[in-house]
Amino acid sequence: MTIPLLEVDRLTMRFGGLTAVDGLSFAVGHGMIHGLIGPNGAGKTTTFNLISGFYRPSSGEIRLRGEKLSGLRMHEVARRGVVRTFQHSTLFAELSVLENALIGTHIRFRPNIFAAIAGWDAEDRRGARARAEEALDFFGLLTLADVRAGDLAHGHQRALGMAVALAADPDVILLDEPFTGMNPEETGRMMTLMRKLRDSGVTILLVEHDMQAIMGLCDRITCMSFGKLLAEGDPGEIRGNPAVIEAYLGGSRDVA
Amino acid sequence: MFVNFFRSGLSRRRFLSSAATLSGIGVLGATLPRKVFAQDQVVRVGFLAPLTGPVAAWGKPGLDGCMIWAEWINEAGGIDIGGEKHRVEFIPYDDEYDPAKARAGATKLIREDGVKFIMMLGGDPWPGVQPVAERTGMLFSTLLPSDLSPDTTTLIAPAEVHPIYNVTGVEWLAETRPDLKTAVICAQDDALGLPSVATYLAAFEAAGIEMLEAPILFDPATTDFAPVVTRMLARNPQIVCLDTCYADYVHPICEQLFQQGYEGQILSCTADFYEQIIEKTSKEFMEGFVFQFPDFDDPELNADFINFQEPNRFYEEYAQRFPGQWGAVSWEYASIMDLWKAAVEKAGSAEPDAVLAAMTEGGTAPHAFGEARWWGRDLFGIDNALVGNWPVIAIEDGKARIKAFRSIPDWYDKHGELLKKHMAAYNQLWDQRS
Amino acid sequence: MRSGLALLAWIGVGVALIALPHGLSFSQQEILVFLTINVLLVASYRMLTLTGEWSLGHVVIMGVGAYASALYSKHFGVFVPAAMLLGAMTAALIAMGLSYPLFRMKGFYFLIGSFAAGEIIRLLWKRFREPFGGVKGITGIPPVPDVNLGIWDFVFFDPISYYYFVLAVVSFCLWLMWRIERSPVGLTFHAVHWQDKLAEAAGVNARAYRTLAFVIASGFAGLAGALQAHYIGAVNPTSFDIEQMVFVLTWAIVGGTATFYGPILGCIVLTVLNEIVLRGLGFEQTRPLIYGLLLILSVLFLPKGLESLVGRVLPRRATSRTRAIIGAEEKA
Amino acid sequence: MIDLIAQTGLNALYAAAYLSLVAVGLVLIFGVMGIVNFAHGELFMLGAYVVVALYAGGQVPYLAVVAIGLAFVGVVGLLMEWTMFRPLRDNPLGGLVASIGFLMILQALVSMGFGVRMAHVPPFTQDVIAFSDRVRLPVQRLIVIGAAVVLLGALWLFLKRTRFGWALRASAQDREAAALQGISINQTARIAMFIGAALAGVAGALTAPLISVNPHMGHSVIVAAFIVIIVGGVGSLEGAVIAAVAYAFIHTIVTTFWDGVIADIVGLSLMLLVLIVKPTGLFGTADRA
Repeated sequence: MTIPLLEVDRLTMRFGGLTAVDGLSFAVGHGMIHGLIGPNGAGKTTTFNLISGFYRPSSGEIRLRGEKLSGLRMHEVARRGVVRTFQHSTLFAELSVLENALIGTHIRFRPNIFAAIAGWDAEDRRGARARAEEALDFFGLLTLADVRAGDLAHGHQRALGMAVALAADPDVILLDEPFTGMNPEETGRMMTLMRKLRDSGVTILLVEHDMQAIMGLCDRITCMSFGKLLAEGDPGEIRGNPAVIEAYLGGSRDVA
Repeated sequence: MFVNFFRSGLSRRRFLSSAATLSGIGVLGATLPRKVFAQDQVVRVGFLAPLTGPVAAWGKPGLDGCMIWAEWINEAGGIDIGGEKHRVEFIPYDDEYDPAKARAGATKLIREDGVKFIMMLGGDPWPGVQPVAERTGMLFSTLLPSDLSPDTTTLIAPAEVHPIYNVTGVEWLAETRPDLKTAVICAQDDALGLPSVATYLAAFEAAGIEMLEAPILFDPATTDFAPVVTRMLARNPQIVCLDTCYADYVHPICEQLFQQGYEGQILSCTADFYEQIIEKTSKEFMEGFVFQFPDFDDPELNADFINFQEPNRFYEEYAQRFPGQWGAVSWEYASIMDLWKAAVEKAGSAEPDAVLAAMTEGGTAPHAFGEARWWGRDLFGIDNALVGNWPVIAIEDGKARIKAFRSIPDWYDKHGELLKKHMAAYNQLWDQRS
Repeated sequence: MRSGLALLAWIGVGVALIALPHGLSFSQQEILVFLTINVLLVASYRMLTLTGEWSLGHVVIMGVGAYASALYSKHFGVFVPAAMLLGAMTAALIAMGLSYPLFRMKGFYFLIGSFAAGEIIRLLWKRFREPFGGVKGITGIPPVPDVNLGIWDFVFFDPISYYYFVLAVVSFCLWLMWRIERSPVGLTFHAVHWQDKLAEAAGVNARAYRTLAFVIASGFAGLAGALQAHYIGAVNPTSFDIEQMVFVLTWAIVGGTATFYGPILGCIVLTVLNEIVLRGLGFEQTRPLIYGLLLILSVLFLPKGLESLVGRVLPRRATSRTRAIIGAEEKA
Repeated sequence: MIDLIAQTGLNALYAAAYLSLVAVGLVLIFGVMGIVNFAHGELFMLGAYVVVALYAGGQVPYLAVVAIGLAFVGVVGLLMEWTMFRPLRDNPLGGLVASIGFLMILQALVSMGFGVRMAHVPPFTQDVIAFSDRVRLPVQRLIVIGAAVVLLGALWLFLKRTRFGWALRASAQDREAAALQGISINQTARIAMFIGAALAGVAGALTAPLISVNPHMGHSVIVAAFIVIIVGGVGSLEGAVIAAVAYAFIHTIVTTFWDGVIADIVGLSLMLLVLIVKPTGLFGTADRA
């Protein structure tokens, strides 16, 4: 039996008296678009932050190819091939689009200060630039390379966030609510890009509370509720799962 | 021209010769028909001290005093140099108590303003000036004799030899109040506080007064002295010694001593604005307070051996122009000018080496408080401190009165080893200063 | 073509800097020496702020370099230029030690935390007369040994000679800092400043880069301290107190920190104003008043610093930094 | 020994009182406006000089002078807000530099007006409450302690019970959110600046007869105040008071039983230690930049 690419094993996170994630286990297969959904307050974002190393879990483990990932800090997680994006348009707003992407190449072309002073890193700089341009090209941003990132249109900013992640050559990209605030047209374009990304061999784990938006996108979906695993399966199974419907309807009834 | 001048390296001799060239132009101008305008001839003196910032209280009042001095001298016709009258002009430079700024200031005063003498407060800025003094041979004075060392022969401490004169107060007190046998000291942890602590320790030991505990040091930034006073009074001392605390410490410490119920003897180096302390405490509390700096309206200062010019009138004038600002530094810079003027007139020249030679001739010179001798080899490695008699002041019925003049060298001849021992313990001997 | 012009411009600047002291008065030459040293200090301060943290301990770190270099040369007889380098390294090492507690904090906490750390070092200098000399500090620090290079006899007591020495050292250091900033390392500093979480997500160890900037900046500050110590011949704790730090801070902010030259410009303009113009106009005792007023007016009316004035004159080359970082300048 | 401990306690209580007044003002200004007011020590100094100017002459009763000091320095605070801090609202470093410039101006003006040497303030009262021969509380110090309790109590009621107080606390938590709720940033900034400056001024006016008043006296209080608000946590007024009391006691005890310079080192080291263990201060919550 092959080891899944990314495994979450009995993951628990407590904040004071509150248990945000409670014994959660699931696995993400290679080359998948995997959705993590659930009603508000289900613990998705906490799980996401645990995987990316933003938080340290209270107990349980996260493994990448069988190797322990939990407990590492964010940049260490990234260096092992799991790169996250942020909600909204978190970018280096003051830097140019190309510079943003260049930061993404940090892992592969880790700068060396002595080489940088002496000028021995010309090859690395060219390599980093090639990689950054490749990532920008993938998302159709190459023509905007010199624009200040803060001046980009909203949709382009989202794409740039993903380009920065892609420039790091990740095995897994973690996307945090990528569709928030997008109109249907932008959403559609974004979905196309994600499929293209998956087809290029990158595994995607995305967190989204809007169940409908990702039904058509994900290969597999994990649904959480109150910090626990509620259901797991392909979109069809999830859509038909009574517990999932109950959780969402219950949520919406409360809201109504 | 200056490029060549520097290329060959700047030696003292070369500097002096070039300075002579420059002043030669002036001399030339003076020997031509301009002689009629002899009254317009000016001799310049540099005043290189902190005039702004936290240490300004040690510079600014001195400059004020010098301005009065210069006005009087100029009204009286100026200084006689080789038969010609010269007006005196002070050129102030604010060194902000910083060695780098002092170095630039010394350079400006010497090489651009052509001063013949520079008065400094001394302390932190001195090391920055020291190489300039060494190269140019300019005559400098300091109020802090701990700047003296054999490296600089042209630095003199002619006004006060802080803190050695503090021994006179202790000696006098021990004679007049032999019943007082125990003491405590508090001092700020800085360049004035520490040598002073060593001096008081030596003086107490010489007078057979017992120290109840090691001197209590406090940070110079302290504002609330209640804890320090509580600590001192816990030992029930007969004498509380305030060391060389500045007025900013003496006042609140006295206030606290009063409030915490102390009734014994107080001994201090200074008591600037003591009327205000009396107002904050009481006349009875301050009665018999012993310190070392007289008010210049004291009739004792009219004695023949006093060399300060018209002390009573100077005090009056100062108090009128700068009400409430009279203190130790107010007269000290001016007293140095008296000494310098006498030496210039004796030498017939204002050139630094001639003046220094005239000043030190015979190993004695007229100090403000009487004829005094050039002294200090043991402590400073060089005899460039002017030491003689120093007054002991006590407060009587709310007014400072000179009680006695005591000889510092006499005390030292008897107890010099004690002083050296305590100075060494606080790393204050000249060869210990790193 | 453009690089040829640039080369000519740089040669012009070089010649001007070499000729500069000969057009000044003696005291201005002295001020020029300290100004050049302060240019290094303020440029190193900007390097520290690249990662977004503002320190109030930088002048104390400069003092660490000064004290260390003074002690090495005076007590162990280390050759002065070598002692200066060792002093710089000592400052960098102390900074590395301090970075552990300090970089647990950010923003205002870091500002005050760095102040506290600096004050502790200063109190230690005051408290321990052996070997730091207590409140009087260390005096009699050996100067840089004189050398005769044939074309010029370097007597380092003379401000012109020392200025040339300092100019060479400071220019080299500025070039190093320029190279660092215009490299991927510098880009990473900026990234850590603007979005440290995003940078970490891209695999950047933000804390390590903050520490790196802090340590490099401290090394250069320490060197500035050593350059100053061996010229004046003395160091003492008050030379490195918060008042001096306030001056460095105001140079940087009044000059503007968005560009490499902003803080340098601020340092030069404010020093010339304070030490030459105001003194020259006879405001010996009212300088703090006027200087304070100028500080307020400059931040009110030039919120982006003096550099924004230069920015208005020179057309901005938006992509020049990127071009430098990716190594495109060789091709251009 | 009991006497010594009791007297030390009284000494510390006084130090805690004036330190809390200064620190709370500094925290309030930073919390609401996001500006590090370096000139806060000089506002303290200004309060003391109001006493020098009005009380040393002897015509105006002391408590009236203290009230004038409070109002006058409060108005100077308003002036600072209006001329410097409002235009620099989005530029905290600019605000810092402006406050440094203001500090230099205040020091220079006071030096010119009153001289560089210490100024004289006659005592308001020389009465002492003597618990024993060696345990004595001067009434002047009791007044400082009492005034601090009353003023800080009033401030606490103002913050908890009034609409302005609510607005102030909301702004200190989150300026943008407060603005969205219809709170006028200008108004809260004015109130915070007035109260903060007035507290520093009244502390200076109250302590003027007890300490030496000179143009540079602000420096020593602001260092202590910075330590206190860092230990307390910069968002927290209660934290500032608690930290002021703790710092005053530790500093006083170390000075009395050990050494004043060591007390400074201990104070600074404790502050660094707190920051290492809890980088947002003991009572701070948000990680503010």
